[in-house]
Amino acid sequence: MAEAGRRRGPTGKPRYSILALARNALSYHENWQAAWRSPEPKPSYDAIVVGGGGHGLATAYYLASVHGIRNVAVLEKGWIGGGNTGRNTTIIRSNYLWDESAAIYEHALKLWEGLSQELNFNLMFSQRGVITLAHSEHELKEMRRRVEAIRLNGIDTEVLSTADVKKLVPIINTDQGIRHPVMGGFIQRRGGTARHDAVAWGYARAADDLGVDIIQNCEVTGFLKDGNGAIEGVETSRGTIRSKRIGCVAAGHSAVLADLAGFKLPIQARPLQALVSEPIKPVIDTVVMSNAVHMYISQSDKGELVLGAGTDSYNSYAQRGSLNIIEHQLAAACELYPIVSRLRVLRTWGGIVDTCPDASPIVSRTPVDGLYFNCGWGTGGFKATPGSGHVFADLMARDRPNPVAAPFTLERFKGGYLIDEHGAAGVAH
Amino acid sequence: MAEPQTPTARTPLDGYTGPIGGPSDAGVVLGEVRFQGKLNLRGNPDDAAFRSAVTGAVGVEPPITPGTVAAVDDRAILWLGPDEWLIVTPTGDETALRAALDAALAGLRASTVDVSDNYTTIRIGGPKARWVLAKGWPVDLHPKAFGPGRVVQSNLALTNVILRQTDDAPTYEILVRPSFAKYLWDWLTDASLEVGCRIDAA
Amino acid sequence: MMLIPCPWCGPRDDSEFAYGNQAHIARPSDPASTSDQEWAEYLYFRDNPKGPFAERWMHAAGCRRWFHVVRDTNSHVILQVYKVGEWPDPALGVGPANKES
Amino acid sequence: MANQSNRLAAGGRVDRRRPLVFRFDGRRLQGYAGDTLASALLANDVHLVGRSFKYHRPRGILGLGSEEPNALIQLGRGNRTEPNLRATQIELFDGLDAHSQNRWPCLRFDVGAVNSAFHRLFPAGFYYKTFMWPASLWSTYEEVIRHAAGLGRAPEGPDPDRYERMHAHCDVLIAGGGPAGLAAALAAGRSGARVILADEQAEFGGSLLGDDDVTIGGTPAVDWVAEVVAELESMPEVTLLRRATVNGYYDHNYLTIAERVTDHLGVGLPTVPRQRLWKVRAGRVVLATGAIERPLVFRDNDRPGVMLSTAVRGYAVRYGVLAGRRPLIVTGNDDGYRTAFALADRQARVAGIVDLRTDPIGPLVAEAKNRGIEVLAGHSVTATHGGRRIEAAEIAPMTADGSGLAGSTRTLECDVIAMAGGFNPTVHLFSQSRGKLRWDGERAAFLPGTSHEAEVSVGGCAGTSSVTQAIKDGIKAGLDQVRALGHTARQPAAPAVEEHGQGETRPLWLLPSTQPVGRKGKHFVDFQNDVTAADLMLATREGYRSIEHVKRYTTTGMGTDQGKTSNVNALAIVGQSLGVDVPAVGTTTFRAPYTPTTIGAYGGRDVGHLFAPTRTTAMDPWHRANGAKFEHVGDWMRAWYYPKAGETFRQAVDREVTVARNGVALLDASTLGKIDIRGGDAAEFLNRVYTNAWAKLGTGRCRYGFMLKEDGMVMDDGVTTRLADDHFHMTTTTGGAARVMNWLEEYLQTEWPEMDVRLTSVTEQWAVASICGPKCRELLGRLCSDIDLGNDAFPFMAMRDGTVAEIPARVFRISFTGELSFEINVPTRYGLALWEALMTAGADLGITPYGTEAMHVLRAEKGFIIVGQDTDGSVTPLDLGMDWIVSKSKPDFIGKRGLARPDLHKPDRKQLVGLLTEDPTFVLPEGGHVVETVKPKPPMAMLGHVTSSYYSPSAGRSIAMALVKGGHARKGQTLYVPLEGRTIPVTVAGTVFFDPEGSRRDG
Ligand SMILES: Cc1cc2nc3c(=O)[nH]c(=O)nc-3n(C[C@H](O)[C@H](O)[C@H](O)COP(=O)(O)OP(=O)(O)OC[C@H]3O[C@@H](n4cnc5c(N)ncnc54)[C@H](O)[C@@H]3O)c2cc1C
Ligand SMILES: NC(=O)c1ccc[n+]([C@@H]2O[C@H](COP(=O)([O-])OP(=O)(O)OC[C@H]3O[C@@H](n4cnc5c(N)ncnc54)[C@H](O)[C@@H]3O)[C@@H](O)[C@H]2O)c1
Ligand SMILES: Cc1cc2nc3c(=O)[nH]c(=O)nc-3n(C[C@H](O)[C@H](O)[C@H](O)COP(=O)(O)O)c2cc1C
Ligand SMILES: [Zn+2]
Repeated sequence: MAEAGRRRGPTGKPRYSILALARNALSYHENWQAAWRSPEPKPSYDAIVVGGGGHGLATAYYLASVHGIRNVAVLEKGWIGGGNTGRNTTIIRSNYLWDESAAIYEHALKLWEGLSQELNFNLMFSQRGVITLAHSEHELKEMRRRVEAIRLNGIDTEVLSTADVKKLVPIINTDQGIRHPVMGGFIQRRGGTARHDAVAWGYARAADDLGVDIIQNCEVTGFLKDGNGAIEGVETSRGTIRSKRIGCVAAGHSAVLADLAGFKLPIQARPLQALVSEPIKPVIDTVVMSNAVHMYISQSDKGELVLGAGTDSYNSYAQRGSLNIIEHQLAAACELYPIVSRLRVLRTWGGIVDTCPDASPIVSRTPVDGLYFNCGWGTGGFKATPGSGHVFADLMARDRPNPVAAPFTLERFKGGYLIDEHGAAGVAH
Repeated sequence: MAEPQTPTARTPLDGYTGPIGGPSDAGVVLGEVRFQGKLNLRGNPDDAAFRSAVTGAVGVEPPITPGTVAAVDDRAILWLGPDEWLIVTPTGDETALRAALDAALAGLRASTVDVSDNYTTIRIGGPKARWVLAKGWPVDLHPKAFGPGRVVQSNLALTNVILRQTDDAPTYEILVRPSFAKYLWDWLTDASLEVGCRIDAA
Repeated sequence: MMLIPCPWCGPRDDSEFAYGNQAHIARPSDPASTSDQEWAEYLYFRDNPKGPFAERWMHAAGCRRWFHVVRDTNSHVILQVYKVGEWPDPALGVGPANKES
Repeated sequence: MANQSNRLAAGGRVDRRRPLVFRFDGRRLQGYAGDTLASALLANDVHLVGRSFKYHRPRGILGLGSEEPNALIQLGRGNRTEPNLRATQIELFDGLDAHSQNRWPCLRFDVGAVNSAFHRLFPAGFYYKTFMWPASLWSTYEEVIRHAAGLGRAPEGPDPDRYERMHAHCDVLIAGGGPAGLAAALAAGRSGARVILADEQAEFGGSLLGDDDVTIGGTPAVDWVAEVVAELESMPEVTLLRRATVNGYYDHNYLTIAERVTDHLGVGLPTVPRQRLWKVRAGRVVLATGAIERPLVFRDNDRPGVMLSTAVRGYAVRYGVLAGRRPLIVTGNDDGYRTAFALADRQARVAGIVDLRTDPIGPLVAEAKNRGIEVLAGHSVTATHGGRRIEAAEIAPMTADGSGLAGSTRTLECDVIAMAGGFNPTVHLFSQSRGKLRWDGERAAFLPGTSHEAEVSVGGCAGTSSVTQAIKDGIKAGLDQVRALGHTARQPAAPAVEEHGQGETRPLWLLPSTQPVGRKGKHFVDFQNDVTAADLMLATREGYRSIEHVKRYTTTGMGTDQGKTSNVNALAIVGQSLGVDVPAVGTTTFRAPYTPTTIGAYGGRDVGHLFAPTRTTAMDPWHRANGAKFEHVGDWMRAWYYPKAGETFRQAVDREVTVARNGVALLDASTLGKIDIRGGDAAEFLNRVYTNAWAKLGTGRCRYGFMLKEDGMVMDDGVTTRLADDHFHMTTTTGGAARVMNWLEEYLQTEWPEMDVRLTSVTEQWAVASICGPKCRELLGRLCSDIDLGNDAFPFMAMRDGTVAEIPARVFRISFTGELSFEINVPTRYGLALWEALMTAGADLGITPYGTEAMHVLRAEKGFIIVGQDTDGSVTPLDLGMDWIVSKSKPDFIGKRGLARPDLHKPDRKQLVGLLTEDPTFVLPEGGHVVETVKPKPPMAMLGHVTSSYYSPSAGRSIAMALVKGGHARKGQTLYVPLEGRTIPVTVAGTVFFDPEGSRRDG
């Protein structure tokens, strides 16, 4: 990170800038290089990252940039960023309840600040603030608990009155007579959004620049173990690839991979749906989340309202959910933001999220030596992308938990020390 | 039907439904059925002793086909689950009926609970009743799929109810928990706006 | 919106049901003799296959009975529905076959 | 007012007797009933209707219906305004007020058009490459980007209109009412099956409405349509939905239909929904959604006046509007010829037919020659001219493979270009249902392949290009589907159809020009998002090779039209650029909704007072009438406190607490969960679900119990009473009622089905008034003569049946306040009567109702916990210091094994303690955190947080409970609660603040 803004890769790709744009305009943009290569997989690597989402690509990038491990492959069964990285509502914040969570998400948020420059890719990281609303006396009390914890953890937070909320979000319904009136809220001003696809692409380009092979359309279908049961490599749809250090960062497919590796995870794959409206001129300048009215909203730079809510209740790998979730979410949208009912839903979709019993992630060694898992980020891991990649690379490089990641071991399920973020995750994100 | 007099018994919709009346060509007719005796019945339908005990005490054989109602005169038994029924009987009758049932069921793995006040009943009828219900009711009520003598439990709008068709008009009786009754009433009158609604003494 | 056939009430929208996750996980008969690891597995660790899955559902808005469904988690196709105490069709290859228990 | 200069003297389906006046950008114009805004604008020779998203290029109307990418309109004003409506779908009404979008200050002179001048700086994805330095300026850049982006404007205030939802069930749902859909509906409907036929247009007929060269049964096709519709209308089991877009296809044949009920009237009706979302569960589905014509990708193909061929023809035939008098046809199939003839028949002078095919043959080609229309075979359009309207096209002959030019260019003047690039079957719904598409090389189109649902596609959406075939296939599908459901049906005779064939299509994805793509001019692929062929090529060059990457990098297909006209062209161009064929590129994912659908329609009536149920108790009318303030507890409205005139919250609560301790006070406790438990194993069941022992509880006695989850964490608590040997009455927390009931049922049904236990929820069977305070026995005595209320006869933790105020009652002597207290349960119908009787009988005793806040204070004074407030799912009974409630001797209960896990016994766990502030008047905020060492500023290590905190009138000071790491061992320690601006020292204490000996509960 110290070298922010320097391209330091062996491939020496030209940097992006307005000048580069102008220069390339003269040659009709015919001379841009590929942001990342599409190499054939080598027979073996020093490390393999399974899963080309934001977390996996970040892991590879930090393995190369922080730990100097550059002979790394990222294996992606489809196209990079095509998992949850490409389908999330992009909310970024670090105002979590428990110390352990606050530490890891704040670690990530600090990395976000400056990441566009470090990666030389505009991630459109927009610190427009994330507001969480309270709609009852009970929620006000819960909020106070969270706000105090966040503040004492040294993370920025500010309590908002109903009037403050109205000032920041003029389209919100602050009528106190409604079923779930806005009774206040709190804001993390450093929170916000980022352009999700760019995160995958930016990390991919920077990792590629450091020599990492990004291999798409390469599905891991099995694991190779040596006589002692330690990891030796993977079987893939593109053949066998060997490595003694493998990290799985497959989000919704983590359980499938664990199954291939011969153990179970405390993970369930659930559909989480989201949707966007047609683009309109700016009407909402922050991200607003609400538990009681169960939905959250922001507006992308392109103008769509981006809305989400909770998961469907059943296990699924189908990247789609049931309509009733959308109905409730949009009724909630009309209730809180009455102007939106005439606006139109443009597109709905679903992702598969890996949910843990305590709504906290797993960044851990596994029963198989040399095999590491980073998963369980569930409905809220986009915000963690840089931090997660950073600590996971550290774990993979040194085979001992990074202090920030240490609480998030698989062991906690045995001992019972869970980090129950259900309350703080609420509608998640 | 005699209403309990002293002290004052009230239904959840007392004073809430507005005055009786409305357009004669209204698409739906709504009203609250004041006080019915209701007993929750549990037991094993495969046990002949249980069936005959119930039949003896109630005068109605408990239906074993899911979603059906068996009725004789003013007593009806509604299927609620494979080992659960709701007995509906005129108000005031429930205490004696329950005593009779408990006696008949003694020694069996079966029991009754008085739930007369755990639900109130909203009646909806009229040519557009099905149209109005469909706005919040996911189950098919088309005559090919449903009819008099049938009962079904599901969610009506945001409440959980037991719905029973009583005649071909069609008329439906909706059993709803008292705390949700005002919400459901509001919902029904709102959903009826389009077709017109008359309030009836049920 | 899936259509889930309740073994008693017939096919109904999935919004009427509560989900109960993997089927045929028996509570250990003698919890005291389980190890911490075994108890953790009972508490938290469930199969999560992509494909046919024997799972539990409860008809929450209807008859309130728990029952079992074999459902393909990838296609949402429902392959079998059966009652508590019954077992999945061995041909579906989803966990415990019909056995004494 | 303009004079509809482009309106033909006769013809079309508009009602010339009903002229309508409307406004476009303030200009008053006239059209007719039956027009769309688009046809009316074209009738008035208005082609320039908008500016493009990125470059602000002038744009006109491209299509005829929902596929339109360009003509996006802001309709209406104020709270009823709507952005981004397609002019091609807005039905004209009197007084319609439309505005163009994405331009400032006005459509003709748009400042944003400077973007066009700098267009070369804005290739696909340019923003990822810039605006990074200096980092601090990004938020400024972003502000500018945000304001430049977005299309129309949101309404200014709350929506005055209604939206509804509607469930429906049918045997067969048919999407699309063109010839295929109508035929299917007829065949299915005649069997008596329940059929729903939905079409997104105002009229059924589909493509037949826009063609006048097709006859069915010897008469114009529209007559056949009218006959079929009339017959369908006469069938009681057939539902015809017009203006109804089948917009979503979900699992197990669940589909949604967005019906626009009153939009075309231009006014909202107070009782009728503006729009209605149908949610249909269909036995079978027939998709008959037709096909969408493909534009052609040539240089500057976006000028106003460049339109789809079927659209130009449709405006002429269906609306009697000649979009231009000098049309140029550019076609890859015979369909373009039909347009040429339809226009020529209406006094247009066709500038020529540019046919992409090298050697077109067939009757239509011959007819063109007969009519004297020049056919320019094997030609490409190499450029276009014009500003706000197309004026001319340059054309040149192509090499045989279509990749380059083979001759010099020539200029043709024209005022409209009709593009006939071939057809893309509308497979959107099929794909949404997870059917697999297959590429048909001959038709150069994606067709429905393998179905996933019980569904079939027919007609244009299945690749059929003839009406004859569409009707035949429709009939077959209708029959097959109802027969599959067990209906008997007879086959209707297929009528004789006369029509033109479509000939062969030459798919030429990118027309060659005089310069390489990207060098000069722009070859638009996605008109709405301003994505050009050069952008697509740039993306692949930069490594964005997956079509999903191309989509996201260039935004092609991501506009409000979701690429209905552009997607296949984009795939093909990407394929060319990567050197692979179209199926290897694949498609992006089709998602609901098919066309954008209002948020209001999805939300329906679950808004305002119907947003969520509010549950109320039997006594609620009294609380309301007596000025109670309420708080929401779950779905319940509970009386929070009862202020007297002039009282503050604190004064009211202090008063209520004081009366409860010194006189008699009354609480509405009806919301507590109640479960009737029956059966021979009931006691054993309680033994398993509670932590303490239940077997020996005597009949008529009550016991407090804790329920844990299997992980050992506190889940719920409550008092349960033995009514008989095999009969218990359980209470749960208000919020936990449903959860506990389901939890217990689950264990019974799935773990212990052999147990003889039956549960019935009786929460609402009973209304509960809880009286407390030293005078409450006296009060109860006045109303109850059949229970001996003496301490010996009716001890603490006992229950008696009796009569209170002439009401049959169950009276429990339990106390959540530490005072003498009775909980009187009566059937709900008498709840209010009981309450009134107590208030009357207690008047001279000073009876005072108290709300939930005073209840909280009273219980906290005694150190009683509230699950969910003093616990949060991570707290064990041991953490609460309540080891006494956890049986050591029972071999098992739910949570016992979980509780034995090592981490749950660590000494540094958060444990419940009391906190006393130095300043007895200072009430700590709940949620405040406790630290051992105060630092000048955060971060500082936290020990835990304050869970409950009140001013206690009984103790005469503030009291608090907190979960504190290792708290039980810290009694007497001074800790700190750092608040914003000040730090409060506190002493760790026990959790009982009043009457520690428990001397008051017997009165
Ligand atoms: C609708 C929705 C909204 C969300 N909103 C937010 C939000 O607002 N804020 C927030 O912080 N988080 C949010 N999340 C969560 C967030 O998206 C995820 O936690 C995060 O993106 C996970 O990143 P990842 O890189 O681990 O996973 P992914 O991006 O899913 O990457 C995992 C990759 O692994 C690949 N893979 C899987 N199996 C294999 C295999 N066998 N071989 C090779 N590759 C494989 C997949 O194809 C995939 O590309 C949301 C999620 C969804 C679905
Ligand atoms: N596939 C081709 O190559 C092709 C090309 C040109 C014309 N056609 C013509 O198409 C006709 C085939 O008839 P057809 O009935 O299949 O198509 P059609 O175009 O006549 O009718 C389709 C109808 O479906 C409606 N529709 C589309 N999507 C909808 C949705 N999601 N919800 C509700 N309505 C929707 C449209 O409004 C239209 O009325 C023939 O006349 C044929 O000549 C086909
Ligand atoms: C923040 C965000 C904004 C989006 N905006 C748009 C949009 O403007 N137009 C669009 O078509 N899709 C938009 N999408 C949705 C994607 O097209 C797509 O549905 C999503 O990435 C999931 O992929 P899938 O639908 O291909 O499975 C957006 C997605 C996200 C996460
Ligand atoms: Zn059922």
